[in-house]
Amino acid sequence: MNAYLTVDAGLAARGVRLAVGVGQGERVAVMGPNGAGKSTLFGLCAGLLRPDEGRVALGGQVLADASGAWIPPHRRGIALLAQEPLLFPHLSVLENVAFAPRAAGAQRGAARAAAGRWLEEVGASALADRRPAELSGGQAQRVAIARALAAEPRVLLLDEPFAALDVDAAPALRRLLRRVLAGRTALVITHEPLDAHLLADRVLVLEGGRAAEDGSTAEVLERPRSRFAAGLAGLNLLQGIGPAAAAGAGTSRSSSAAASSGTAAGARISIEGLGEVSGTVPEGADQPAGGEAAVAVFRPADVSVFAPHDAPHGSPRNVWPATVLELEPRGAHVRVHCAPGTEASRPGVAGPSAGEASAGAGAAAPGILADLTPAAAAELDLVPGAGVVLVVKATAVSVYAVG
Amino acid sequence: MNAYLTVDAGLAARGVRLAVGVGQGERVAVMGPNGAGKSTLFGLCAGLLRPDEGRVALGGQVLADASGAWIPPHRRGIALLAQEPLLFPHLSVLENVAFAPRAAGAQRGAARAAAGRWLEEVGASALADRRPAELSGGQAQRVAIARALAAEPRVLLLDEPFAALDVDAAPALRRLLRRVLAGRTALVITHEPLDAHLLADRVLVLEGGRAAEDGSTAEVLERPRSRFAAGLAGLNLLQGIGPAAAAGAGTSRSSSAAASSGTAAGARISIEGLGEVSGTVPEGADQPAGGEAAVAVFRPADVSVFAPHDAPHGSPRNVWPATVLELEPRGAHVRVHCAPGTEASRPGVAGPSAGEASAGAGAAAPGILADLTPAAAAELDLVPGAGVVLVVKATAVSVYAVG
Amino acid sequence: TQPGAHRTLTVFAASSLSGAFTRIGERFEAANPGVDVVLSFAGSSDLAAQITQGAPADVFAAADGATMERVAGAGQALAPERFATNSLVIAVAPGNPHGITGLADLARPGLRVVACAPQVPCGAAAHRAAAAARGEGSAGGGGGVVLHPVSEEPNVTDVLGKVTSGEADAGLVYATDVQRSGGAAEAVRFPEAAQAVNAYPIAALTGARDAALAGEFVRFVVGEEGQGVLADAGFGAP
Amino acid sequence: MPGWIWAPAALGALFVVLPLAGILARVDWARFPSLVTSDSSLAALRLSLGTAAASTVLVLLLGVPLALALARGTLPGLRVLRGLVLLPLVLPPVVGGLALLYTFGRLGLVGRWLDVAGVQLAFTTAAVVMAQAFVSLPFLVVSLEGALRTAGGRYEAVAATLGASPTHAFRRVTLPLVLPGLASGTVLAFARSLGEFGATLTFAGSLQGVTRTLPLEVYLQREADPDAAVALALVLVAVAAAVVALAYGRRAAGGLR
Amino acid sequence: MPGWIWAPAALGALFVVLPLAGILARVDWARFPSLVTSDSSLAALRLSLGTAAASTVLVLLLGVPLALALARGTLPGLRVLRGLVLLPLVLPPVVGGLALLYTFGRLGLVGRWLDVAGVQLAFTTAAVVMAQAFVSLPFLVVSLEGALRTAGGRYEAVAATLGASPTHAFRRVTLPLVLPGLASGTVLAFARSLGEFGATLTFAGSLQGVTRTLPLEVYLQREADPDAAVALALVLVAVAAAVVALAYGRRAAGGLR
Ligand SMILES: Nc1ncnc2c1ncn2[C@@H]1O[C@H](COP(=O)(O)OP(=O)(O)OP(=O)(O)O)[C@@H](O)[C@H]1O
Ligand SMILES: Nc1ncnc2c1ncn2[C@@H]1O[C@H](COP(=O)(O)OP(=O)(O)OP(=O)(O)O)[C@@H](O)[C@H]1O
Ligand code: MOO
Ligand SMILES: [Mg+2]
Ligand SMILES: [Mg+2]
Repeated sequence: MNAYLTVDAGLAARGVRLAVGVGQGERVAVMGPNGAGKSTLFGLCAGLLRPDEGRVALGGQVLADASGAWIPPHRRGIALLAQEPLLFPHLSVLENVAFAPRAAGAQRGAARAAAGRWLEEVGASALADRRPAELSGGQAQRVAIARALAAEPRVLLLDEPFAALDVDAAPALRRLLRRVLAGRTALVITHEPLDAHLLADRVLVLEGGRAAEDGSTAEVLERPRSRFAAGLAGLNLLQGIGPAAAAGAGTSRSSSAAASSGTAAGARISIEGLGEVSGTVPEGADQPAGGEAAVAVFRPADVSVFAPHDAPHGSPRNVWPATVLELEPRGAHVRVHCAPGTEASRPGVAGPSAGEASAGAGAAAPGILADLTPAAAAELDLVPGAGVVLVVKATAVSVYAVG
Repeated sequence: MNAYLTVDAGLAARGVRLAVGVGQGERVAVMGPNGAGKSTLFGLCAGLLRPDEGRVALGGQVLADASGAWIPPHRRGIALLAQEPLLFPHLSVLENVAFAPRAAGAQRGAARAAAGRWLEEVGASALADRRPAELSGGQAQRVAIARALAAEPRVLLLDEPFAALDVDAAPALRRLLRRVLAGRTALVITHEPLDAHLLADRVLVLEGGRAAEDGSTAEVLERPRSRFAAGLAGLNLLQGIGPAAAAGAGTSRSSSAAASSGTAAGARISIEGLGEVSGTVPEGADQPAGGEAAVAVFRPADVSVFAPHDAPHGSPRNVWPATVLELEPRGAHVRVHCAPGTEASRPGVAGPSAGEASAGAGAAAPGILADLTPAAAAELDLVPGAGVVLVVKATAVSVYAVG
Repeated sequence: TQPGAHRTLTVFAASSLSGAFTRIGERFEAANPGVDVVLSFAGSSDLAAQITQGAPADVFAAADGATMERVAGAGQALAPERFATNSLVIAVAPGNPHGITGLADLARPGLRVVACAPQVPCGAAAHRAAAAARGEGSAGGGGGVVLHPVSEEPNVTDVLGKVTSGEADAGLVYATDVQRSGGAAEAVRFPEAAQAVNAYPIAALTGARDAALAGEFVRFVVGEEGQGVLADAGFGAP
Repeated sequence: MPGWIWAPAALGALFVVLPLAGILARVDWARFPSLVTSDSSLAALRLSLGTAAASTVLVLLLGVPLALALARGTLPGLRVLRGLVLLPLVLPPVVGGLALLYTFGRLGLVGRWLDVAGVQLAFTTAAVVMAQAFVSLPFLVVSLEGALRTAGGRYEAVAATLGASPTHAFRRVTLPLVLPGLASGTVLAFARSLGEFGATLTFAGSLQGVTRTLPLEVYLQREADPDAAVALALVLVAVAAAVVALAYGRRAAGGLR
Repeated sequence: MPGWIWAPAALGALFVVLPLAGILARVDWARFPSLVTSDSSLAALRLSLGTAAASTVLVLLLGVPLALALARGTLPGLRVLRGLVLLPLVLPPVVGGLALLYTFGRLGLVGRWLDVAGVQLAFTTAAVVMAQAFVSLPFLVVSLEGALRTAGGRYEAVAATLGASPTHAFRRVTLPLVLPGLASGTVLAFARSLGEFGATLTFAGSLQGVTRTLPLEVYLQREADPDAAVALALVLVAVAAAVVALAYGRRAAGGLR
């Protein structure tokens, strides 16, 4: 692997075992449910945790390995912005930001000047003389970002940098980070797909201490292969298998050449509980192969909801009876959580939909989301438990192999 | 005021002075930029801060006033879930949750049983025997929520309960909170309009230590009167004044009867830098009055973007030349940040748009957001600095008085 | 006092008396069945302070007259009697490696000498002895001994400690102290010591719970048996 | 931690450990068993352990509330009080004993009233406990107050909003949180009580089995029989070491959970 | 804080404050000025302040690294060492002095080599400083180690990822963070040095202006003139109170920022 930063290491005590490579100047968004091992990955890189298996390397130099090789944190050139701001409580805001330049040997005056510039960049100049205890949570995080940036590190690790920022302040910092991260090697832990889009070239999804998905941001968020990634991108994802007899232009994985011709190829996959689902194979994706894992992905806005008695019929549409689980107002629209099947056919449907069941995303029950206008929802008289019919045009459904 | 919880108090040291009433069983979302005084409001209610002006009362009983009246926190029946989980580090997760029942006098066994139930409700039963130090940030916050719920308080204060939760775990907790908050008196600090919709009947927006907006969730988020609230709801908001000669059906505030007839009345307001803006007065809102403050509100999705040379003309449309500041990918669409006016007429436009300028939302420069498909954006060859023409149909613009 | 009744006698004695009085106590108990002698040893002035503050003592045996006078002056001691004397010797390491034969040798340069501070009884005695060596206290009298101790200890025990630990080459202590050191130090006697004999007074206290018993103990100490024990311990006759 | 720290740290450790070795080197091992099992030695050991335990309990009863009041109270005079409470640390113990005598002795400030009530403290085992408590109280207060300040009031605030009365929060939150500080303060106080000499001698006297604790026995023996004194001192060190090891061992284990 | 805490807290405060009042009540105020300004008193005061300051510096130089090593180090023997370092607390000072004598004295373990090298410690002011440092070192180490443990390594970890070498992080982060613990440890050590008596007398002797510190002067005066002793003890208390007040005053102000 000719990656710049290589983590091929594990920490048995936390049930984490990862193999990840990051190229120089590449920015990676690290996503995944709570406890997936995101912070552990950062600890291994920064030198706050020692791997008990495998090794961590940067620019060809082994930083740590299980046999005892060890470069201490301060000589790694890897700055870590932790979930909590952890500003030094005894230093003023300006001195906090000047800390890294000072540590790097800058004179007091030069370090303070540099700190002043970084504070200005994060819009916190007015706070320069305050003590960390006098800052609100958001202000503190903003200063912590400036402090990490001031270290001008080889690799920058940001652990949920926006967690404590309000909707109003976050965009400005996103823009700042976008500017300063350009050309830098950086990893950003985030739960926000927007950050992945804006700040990263690549998305790494961790689940249960393992890398579950890894690819370009567009790929992972636009053509997710896991429910977790689909959930991040705000998409429905149904897992199934390719048809016994392929219905599309090709019959095997190698047929992706057909898809790349520019004409979307039609395909069907079969999904437990829903039967066959029709869709198109997006450009660059693999045609579902018979009997192999495939997914159907579509936007909630492309799902139409009808009362059971007047659902439209006829190809090329997917028509599924379903039960409403919950209505979730979302600004200008209402998101309807549905479980495929009718109430009668699914006794015991009480509430779980994607993500409810437990801490892990893997255990999520299959569910379909539909976005309606509030007016439409009111007209259909939707309430949890109501039976509906969901209709999705085949042209709105992407199907592809994920084997 | 016949409110259940009344805060009419100030804390000069933090520049906070609030007058807020909450009815029994009412759920209020508290929103506002960092440092607005949200946590300070909670501290005053919970009894962690003493007001130096005014008083705080609950159910007719004065909890605290500036002259020294004081009910200590533990006899207020007001539970506070802080931004940080602050789980007791020496107790197991189960014992943490059992803390409040024990404090209320329950037997050990009964308290543990209750704690077990609450843990189950938040989906954290598996963590019961762990120590707080062994939890990830998200897991800890989930347990903290269970612990606050287990106190079964008269008023529940939740300070950013979802701040540390991932997208996958948050919905389940939102649903839980929604269920348990129903019928309770609760205040929730959040930066997420979704939480306001789901968990609150009312939204209170704080800015600079003062209540800036206060109304039903629908009202505040669908007909915002401030840029901050509009930003929360994902809407554009332009501030202007009613026309010298009213163009609509009525000429004064009392004419809102005309609007309530069900037919949306047309109206124009004048906005500095944009001239006259046409729109309709939504049901229940006030007709803009001549010379008085009014706003124009519209969805970014309703803004069409054209190259300068081929913009459509003709009523009833608003047509504004503008300069692109930034492109922000957002899942399925691209959000374009624009500043009205052309590059030539606005020298020095460097990057600021809503929210960038500084910590406060009030200082935001006027900007217009437009949502496009990635394809449309690519076709228009939009880059920061490009000149464009923005077009919004009058029927998509709500105008109303905010005097 | 009924025979056979259990009686307790509390005796406060200067710490230099601890060996001798422990034995005297045992003998007194043997001679008076049913009597329990409890001994408290400390520096004389500690004991005096304790007694004037109301300590429940029956008998006080001090190492010098001044402390006894403090107790008597407070009206708490009945007719103090001298019961022993103690004279100064030069304590040196076993085998006398520096060959010290008299007080004059202590002025030798390079020799590390310790003594008691002049404020305490043994220091006062040392001063008297040194003055005697210079010629009966006459100022500037023909060149006798001027001591330059490297340390002036507040307690004779500390003087002896410096000698037995080897820190000091010689120290001025009481004969009984060397005797009790069990061979850790050796005594060099010198004639001027006769000018600085220290007298030990004993008295029954007015606060005694059993005045008769206290008086009996005092008589026992000054009596034949007590004097015998004291002589064995190296004390001189009163 | 910078690596060079080890050099001065080792020097510091040597400075403490070497003198202990110095004592060990002087012990007359042949006579050791008989020296330390003599009647008077055993009586002194028993008395020392009993009084040190009692004074530690007294110190906990008075010191924990005092530390809490100093750390959390807001009365104006507290800063002066905090200074005063430290003073027994600086007083030579003999002066401390005199102070106790002038106060609780039969003729003392308080003692004269106690005497009227028929209570006599000086020269009883109770006096030993008081002397030990007087010198060890500051140890507990200082350790605990520091722990209370660092633990901060945030967890107590959370407990209050969960409905815990101050007493409940104190027992279930504050005390467990400062347990390391409390444990080390208790060990220090016990150790200091065990080694207390000057104040005991002055205030309580030196009566075998009643007030003559191990350090007093060592002092007494030192004149007559230095070997015995050294042997007894070693016993004192060993008992102290055992207590310290026990307390620290448990604390370290607690810290791992 | 529960309200009932004030009752035992007040009792605890009284227990310490009353004996101090007991001393005050005994001072002969008419003679006080002449008693405390005598040559010997002033010499003792000067010597005490000088040696206590010097021993505090020595304790800082040795104790700070030692506390750091104990709090952050991971060597297997550290737990034993932690216990050993506490031992001087439990030793009666006279025994501590003996231990120093057996180690650094002319015939001691280390002293015999020093003697060969021409270095003699006994009866010098340096010996006073050593005796004071020996008894006060544990005070600093215990306070500081506690503070280091509660401060935890999280800020040091952040400093490291910002490129700070362990030494830089130690100076700029660790030390400032534990400043309250360091300050109170330093005050304790200074106060303990100021009050040190038994070890000084045993190891260093008692010569005016060279080794006779204020506590030794008090002890000596007590034999001859108890009034003078009480007056001097009061001076000792006043000096200690001033130091403690100064240190605590600054600390409280620092805590407010
Ligand atoms: N200090 C710790 N000691 C032991 N186990 C830990 C510790 N911190 C986390 N863990 C465990 O290690 C696993 C990975 O945790 P990690 O903190 O890396 O997750 P994360 O992805 O960062 O989660 P979050 O989104 O909640 O921050 C989890 O099972 C967690 O319970
Ligand atoms: N402990 C404190 N001492 C002094 N001032 C404080 C303290 N905490 C907050 N402030 C100040 O009080 C004001 C209100 O802060 P508050 O914490 O209530 O804001 P907030 O709305 O909760 O912000 P955030 O969203 O960042 O949590 C801010 O100006 C802040 O700087
Ligand atoms: O016996 Mo004394 O009073 O210590 O010299
Ligand atoms: Mg994490
Ligand atoms: Mg807040």
